[in-house]
Amino acid sequence: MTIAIKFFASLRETVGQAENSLNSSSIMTVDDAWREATNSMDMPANMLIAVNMEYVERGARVKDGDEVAFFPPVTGG
Amino acid sequence: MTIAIKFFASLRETVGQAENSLNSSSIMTVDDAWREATNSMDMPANMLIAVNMEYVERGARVKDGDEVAFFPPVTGG
Amino acid sequence: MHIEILTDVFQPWQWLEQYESARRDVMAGQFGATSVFIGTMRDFNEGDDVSVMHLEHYPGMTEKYLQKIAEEAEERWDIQDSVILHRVGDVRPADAIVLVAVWSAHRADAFDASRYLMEELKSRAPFWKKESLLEGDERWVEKNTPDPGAERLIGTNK
Amino acid sequence: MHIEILTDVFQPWQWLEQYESARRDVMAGQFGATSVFIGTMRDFNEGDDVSVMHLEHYPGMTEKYLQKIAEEAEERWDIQDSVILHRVGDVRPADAIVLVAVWSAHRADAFDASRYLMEELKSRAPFWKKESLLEGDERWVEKNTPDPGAERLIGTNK
Repeated sequence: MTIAIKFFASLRETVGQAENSLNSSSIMTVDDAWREATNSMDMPANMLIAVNMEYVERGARVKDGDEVAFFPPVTGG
Repeated sequence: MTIAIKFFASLRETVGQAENSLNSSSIMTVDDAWREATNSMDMPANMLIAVNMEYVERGARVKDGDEVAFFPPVTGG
Repeated sequence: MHIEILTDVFQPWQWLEQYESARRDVMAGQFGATSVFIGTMRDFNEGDDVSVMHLEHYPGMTEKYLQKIAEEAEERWDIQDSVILHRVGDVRPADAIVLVAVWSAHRADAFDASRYLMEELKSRAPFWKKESLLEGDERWVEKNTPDPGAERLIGTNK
Repeated sequence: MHIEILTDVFQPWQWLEQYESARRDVMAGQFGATSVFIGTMRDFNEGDDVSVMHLEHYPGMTEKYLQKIAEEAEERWDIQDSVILHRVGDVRPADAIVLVAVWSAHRADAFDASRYLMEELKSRAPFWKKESLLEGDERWVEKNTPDPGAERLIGTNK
């Protein structure tokens, strides 16, 4: 299965990548996707996560074709 | 002593006068000025009163040279 | 602080653009938040079509109270500038009646102060409205209804 | 309802004038209250001079969340129209960053809904700011501070 991964803002710089595409049958949750994409870096405590552009918690399930995004607290406005 | 009296908006129409000048030594309070100016009409319950362009209650004292205004609830904005 | 009673139609957005342009040297880059409220004449009220509204005021006392209200807001909130414009005379549907604007470093101050200005203006500034209905009748607007959301902002400066 | 992400400098007052003109046929005489909030770039932040701010966003999710927030406001308040504009790209001091506008019959709805839009935008819409300081350093803005006055408006639609 294929999962598209995106990183934004300071997190993109910390992780050192803007996007990624994971092909792995062992990814069940957002947590798994994070570990696979970052080589098991520690998850920042205040990080926000979206699956298919909807906010989710880190334990959320992912499925084939999903887009999973990781980013720091938002600072628009 | 001389007291300038003003009436505004619907109250001006009810009382039938826009302004008046009272010359009487017996005017001590806003109440007295109202009676003198309106020939003792009933005071509308929700009427507002200003002496020298500051809101006051109906028992407020008036003195020579004061401007006393009577008007209905304000409806600006 | 700018307080003005206007006898003619004004365009709120044009007015604001000109005001900000004129103040660019002192204001630009200083404020982060601008909150603006505009009250506009509707062509209906209480189920009737209104063709003209006649706005009367108490010259002298109006300016005095608008000034007082704006000073209260400047004392209470962290404000860089504030504006109150209010029409008098004959106002027609879609014409602006009132404009309130507050410039501040932070959004909470701008929102609170502009709402405070509107609420106090509506309860204390001596303006009165008389509506001319399309059918020809005239009637005085009897009172302004308070804004429940402004309750926490008022009552301390009366 | 109009939601737009802008990549270039915009003039809030000109934008509003053009928008209202274009909608004159459907809107004129219908609304009594307009509440507008504008967030503008300051030339300082946390004690430092800022020369440029780089505004990044998550294309697709940004529009989706702005739309969601505007729909929530329309469900909750009696609103005739609403607008959210937000800049991305390089923003300079005195440039507008965000514009929120709400047209309503009554002032309470206009004030509440515009403040709600701003608060939700600041806590949920995926935008991020990076500041370039005058001395040459760059730094990410770490988080937005909530507006305590908006507390009673939020939390029910999360």
